[in-house]
Amino acid sequence: MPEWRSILGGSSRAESRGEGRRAKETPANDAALWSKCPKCGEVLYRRDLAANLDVCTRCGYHFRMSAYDRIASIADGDFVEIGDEIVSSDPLGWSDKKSYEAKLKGDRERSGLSESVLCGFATIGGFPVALGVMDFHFRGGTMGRVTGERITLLLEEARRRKVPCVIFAASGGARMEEGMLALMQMAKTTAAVSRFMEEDNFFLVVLTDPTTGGVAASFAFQADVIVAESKAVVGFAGRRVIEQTIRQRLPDQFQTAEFLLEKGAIDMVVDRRKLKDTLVRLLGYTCHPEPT
Amino acid sequence: MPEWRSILGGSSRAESRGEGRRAKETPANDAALWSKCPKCGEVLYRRDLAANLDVCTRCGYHFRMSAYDRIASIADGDFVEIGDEIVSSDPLGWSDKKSYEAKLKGDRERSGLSESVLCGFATIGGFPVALGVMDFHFRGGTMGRVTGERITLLLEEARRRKVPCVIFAASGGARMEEGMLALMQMAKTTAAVSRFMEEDNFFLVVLTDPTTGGVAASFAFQADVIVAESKAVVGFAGRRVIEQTIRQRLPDQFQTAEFLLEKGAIDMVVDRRKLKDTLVRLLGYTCHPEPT
Amino acid sequence: MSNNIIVEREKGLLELERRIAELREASAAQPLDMSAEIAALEQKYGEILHELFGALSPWEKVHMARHPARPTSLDYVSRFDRFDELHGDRHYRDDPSIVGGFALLHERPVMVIGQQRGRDTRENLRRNFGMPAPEGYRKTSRLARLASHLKLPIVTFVDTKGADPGISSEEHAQSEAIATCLQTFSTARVPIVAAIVGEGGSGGALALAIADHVLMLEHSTYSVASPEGCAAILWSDATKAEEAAARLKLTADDLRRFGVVDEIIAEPVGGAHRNAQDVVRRTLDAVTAALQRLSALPVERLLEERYRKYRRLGEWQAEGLEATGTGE
Amino acid sequence: MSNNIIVEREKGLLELERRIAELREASAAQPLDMSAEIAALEQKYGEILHELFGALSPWEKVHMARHPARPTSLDYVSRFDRFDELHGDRHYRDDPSIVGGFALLHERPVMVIGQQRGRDTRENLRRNFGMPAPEGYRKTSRLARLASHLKLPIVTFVDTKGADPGISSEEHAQSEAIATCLQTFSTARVPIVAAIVGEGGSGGALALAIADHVLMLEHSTYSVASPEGCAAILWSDATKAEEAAARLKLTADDLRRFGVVDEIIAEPVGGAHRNAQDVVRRTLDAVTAALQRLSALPVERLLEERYRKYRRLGEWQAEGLEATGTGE
Ligand SMILES: [Zn+2]
Ligand SMILES: [Zn+2]
Repeated sequence: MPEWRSILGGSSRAESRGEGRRAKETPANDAALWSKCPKCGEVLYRRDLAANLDVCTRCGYHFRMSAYDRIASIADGDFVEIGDEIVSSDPLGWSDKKSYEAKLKGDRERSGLSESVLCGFATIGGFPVALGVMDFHFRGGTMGRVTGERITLLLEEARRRKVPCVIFAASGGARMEEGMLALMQMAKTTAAVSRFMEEDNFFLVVLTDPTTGGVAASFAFQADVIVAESKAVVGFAGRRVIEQTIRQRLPDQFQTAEFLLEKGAIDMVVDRRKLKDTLVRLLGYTCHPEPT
Repeated sequence: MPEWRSILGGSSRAESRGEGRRAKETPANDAALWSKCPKCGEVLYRRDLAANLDVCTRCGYHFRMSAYDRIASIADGDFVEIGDEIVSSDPLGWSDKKSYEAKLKGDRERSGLSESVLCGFATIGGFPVALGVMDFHFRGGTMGRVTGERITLLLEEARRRKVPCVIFAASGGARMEEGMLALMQMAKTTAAVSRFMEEDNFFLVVLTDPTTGGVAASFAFQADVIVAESKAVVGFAGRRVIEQTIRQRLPDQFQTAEFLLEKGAIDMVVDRRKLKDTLVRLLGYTCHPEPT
Repeated sequence: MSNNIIVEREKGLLELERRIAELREASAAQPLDMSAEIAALEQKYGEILHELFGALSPWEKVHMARHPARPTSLDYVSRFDRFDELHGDRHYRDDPSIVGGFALLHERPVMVIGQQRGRDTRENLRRNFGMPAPEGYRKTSRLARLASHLKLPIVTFVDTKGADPGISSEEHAQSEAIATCLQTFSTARVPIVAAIVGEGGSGGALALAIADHVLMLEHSTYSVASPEGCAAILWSDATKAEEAAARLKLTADDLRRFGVVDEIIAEPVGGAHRNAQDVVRRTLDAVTAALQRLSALPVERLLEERYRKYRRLGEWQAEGLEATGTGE
Repeated sequence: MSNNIIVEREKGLLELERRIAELREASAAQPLDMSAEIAALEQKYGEILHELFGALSPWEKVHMARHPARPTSLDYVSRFDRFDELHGDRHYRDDPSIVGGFALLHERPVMVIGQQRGRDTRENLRRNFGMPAPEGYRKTSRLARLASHLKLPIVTFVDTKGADPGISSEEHAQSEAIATCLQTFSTARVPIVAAIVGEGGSGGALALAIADHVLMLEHSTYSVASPEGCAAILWSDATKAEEAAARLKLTADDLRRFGVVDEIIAEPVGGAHRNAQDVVRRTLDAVTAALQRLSALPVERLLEERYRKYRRLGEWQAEGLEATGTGE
């Protein structure tokens, strides 16, 4: 039986887990108060950026968001985490063992996360949901054993409770250092999704930048409805791999959310600032009471 | 309750229904003993042609086959027809009423058929099957009310008996003179196929020249396995319609069985002379007893 | 000159409409009472309208169904309480000639799917004149399956000349795409209501029209082939389209009689576009009434009745030559 | 020069093989008894073979798995009692890098599906080096669904570097195609046996490898990424592929220990291609033995065990940091 633990107290954006959670955007020096937009070059005051959901106030560029900030921006209030007692070790004994464990340790400290996904229960616009959020700042959002195990637990528990499941994907694919046990998480999460969906439950996935490889090709593309954040890169093969294969440069638009929409692969592209509203609307269709 | 009636006696190619059944290939003058191959120009002695299953002995061109000859070439022996008591009239009162009823009458006389499909039960290589055979010589194989009704009856009865269903399609589409009642046969046959397949029954379709329009776009393309005869033209829109739309000539290969195989639309292309063997093999996979 | 005989006929009314509008404006701007003149003109206008459009022949209805101002699927969908469009077939392309998504209709969550033509050339090119490619039919099947999975009733709007007859549509197995639609709608475990709001062209229309309750607008048409196509096929003469239109029995009345259509939505004299808001409102009311009734049925009964409904069409009694399923 | 280190190493043996063959020929042609010389040479040959191939490192196994003469999927399928190939995804294309169809294996009707590379450049181009496009994975899903519908057990042969990484594969939603395979195999209501016979490259291999029983040839490999890809990703240095191969735990023994693979098929010294017929025979015997066992299970139990099997991989006990699912 999983043990429940609330990680977020109030209904405002949680600040309880320390600076670590804004990992990649925060330079080593905590005093840095400014971020530069990689798209338009605008220098943004970090508090303004955070207030704007990590979207450039000038050009709309979507910075990669931490799992904690994501939950704060989407959930109504409390988020009750499950599976947080499950943490990674080094199953393969990745030769020079220190390096992988050291990387895990470093990412844990920098991100405030124990793994690349945070799973739990919350409400969104009043609708109770199972909510999983991946974070690219932890090992590039790669799916290791713990990632797969947590997502599977989430789906199993959502099935038991008969609530919709919403997962935010962000992933570089399967995690190399856990070898085939990482790849097998594709099988495991897919099987869990299949069981969840067999009973007419609603599965909604939000693809965020980037979602590729083993995560894209397993539970993410099984969803009933697939939403992608503006300009998010989504694909199976990495851009570099494709360019090496075809020996030419790919257009910038290739593998963006907008490209996928045109190719029929996803249901909609949404600006992060409208994302919560969109999710509430979508959830409303299946949670709506019969008209009287 | 349908009434059973055997139309074919022995195990040889039935000759019982008179000359009519070789309709189109037979010129008005019954004495004509020769047919000219439209592909290679070879003049063929009709008895040789019949012995070769209406395939040109020189170039392999597949002549359009009558339903009776088809059944004789595929079924082991007896064919017990169902639905033959159901015959067409003129449901729309097709204005100048005579013309449609006269056409039906003419086709009945020429082909020996009462409608564009012949349905019944037989064995193929010892496997009991429901067998439907369309005939292009009757109103261009168009699907009218009776066609749809007979196919539906066949599928319902096959479902009751738990035997595979094999249908030979040959059709110019829905029959104009029966208007929307003809189009509705797409809905009706599709619903019957869906019910038949929901119970894990095997549905096999052989596409013969030509299979287009409402027949292609309903029960034919719902089959578990789709076999096409060599060079058969298969498609939704007619070639002329497409050429008028795009204002250019289409390549000869377009919409042939071989083209569809490459495009992934069908399972296999088979020469008529190997068709019975192929069907027996295919039926064997689902009718085979468990090894002991 | 328009190819549409209804549009042509409307041109005569434009002058009258302009004059009524001018009089109204003048009447509002000055103290003079011109209500009598206005009323007279309006009566005359009404009389002409009735004369021109009071009783439409099948061929005139074909043109009415194709009228460029006739409300399209999105005109109906935009009057739902809410609509969230979903895109794509998940394989190759999002086909803009099919629009679909979650919607709320009179507070009821539904899946809505419609064929969408354009109002102008640019939009028509984008929407392929409302003729879906296989990708559009596969989007349709996907959304219908999703609706069945999530227990949302399905509402469709039918308005197409037919399925796209292009090369790539054949290459992408248009037949299979339509057959899969028919199969999906036959087996979807939720109530389905279809509304034929414009042209219902052949198998490409039927792909969205297998339903527990089929509504049809008074001047819409629904036929086995376009009159032009029918005339070309039967008589190798497309100019006989008017004759074909009469013979094909493609009007709402005919189809109600045959049992193909369950309910007819009346249109104002002159066609739905003359009071689109009212037509759309009454159509949506009828959809909701049907959904209300259908939602009360246990799903197995719903499926059984749907099967029987189509099973009956064209059914024959063994002893006679008369059809049993042709309306009544 | 071949890129394959096993092929390179075999070149030294060719001279010896030629001499033995010559001696045999000579011995047969003349009365002279040369059996002693032949035996001596054969013993020497055996010793060299053992020396060269007796104990293969992971990196050597990577090359063995890629050996051009290694039996491919069709080499196995051709030893079934019967095979009738089925083609196409029903939507866009028949992808020749996937072969599949009905088959009889020891009198048992099954659906067989395999990844197929070519033996020469021409066939490799046609088969896209055994790297399936979305159309190939959709053909796979279709055939697996068909098998489930017709109650035929599924047998797969896995042999791919990975899914095709081209532009059109991305345009045609490769992710969705693979995810659908995984879902289809997870839920297919018939026994599934997968055999990793060559290279098992990443998600593109897994798409055909979710099974109730997974066989793996002794010198096949099966990994989360190719060693070259892994080295490039982790160390931006593809030349460290040999090191990556060692770390990835991609050998049959490793994977048996982790519970990813259920049974290992031994290969002759020097690799499966040195006695292909025997390897194929033993593999098919093992497939049949597994099917015999699995066919006896009620379908609900089969599905439950399949779920638990993958559920266990990477499962953790709440109290400790040790995995419970790494083997037995
Ligand atoms: Zn910016
Ligand atoms: Zn010839």
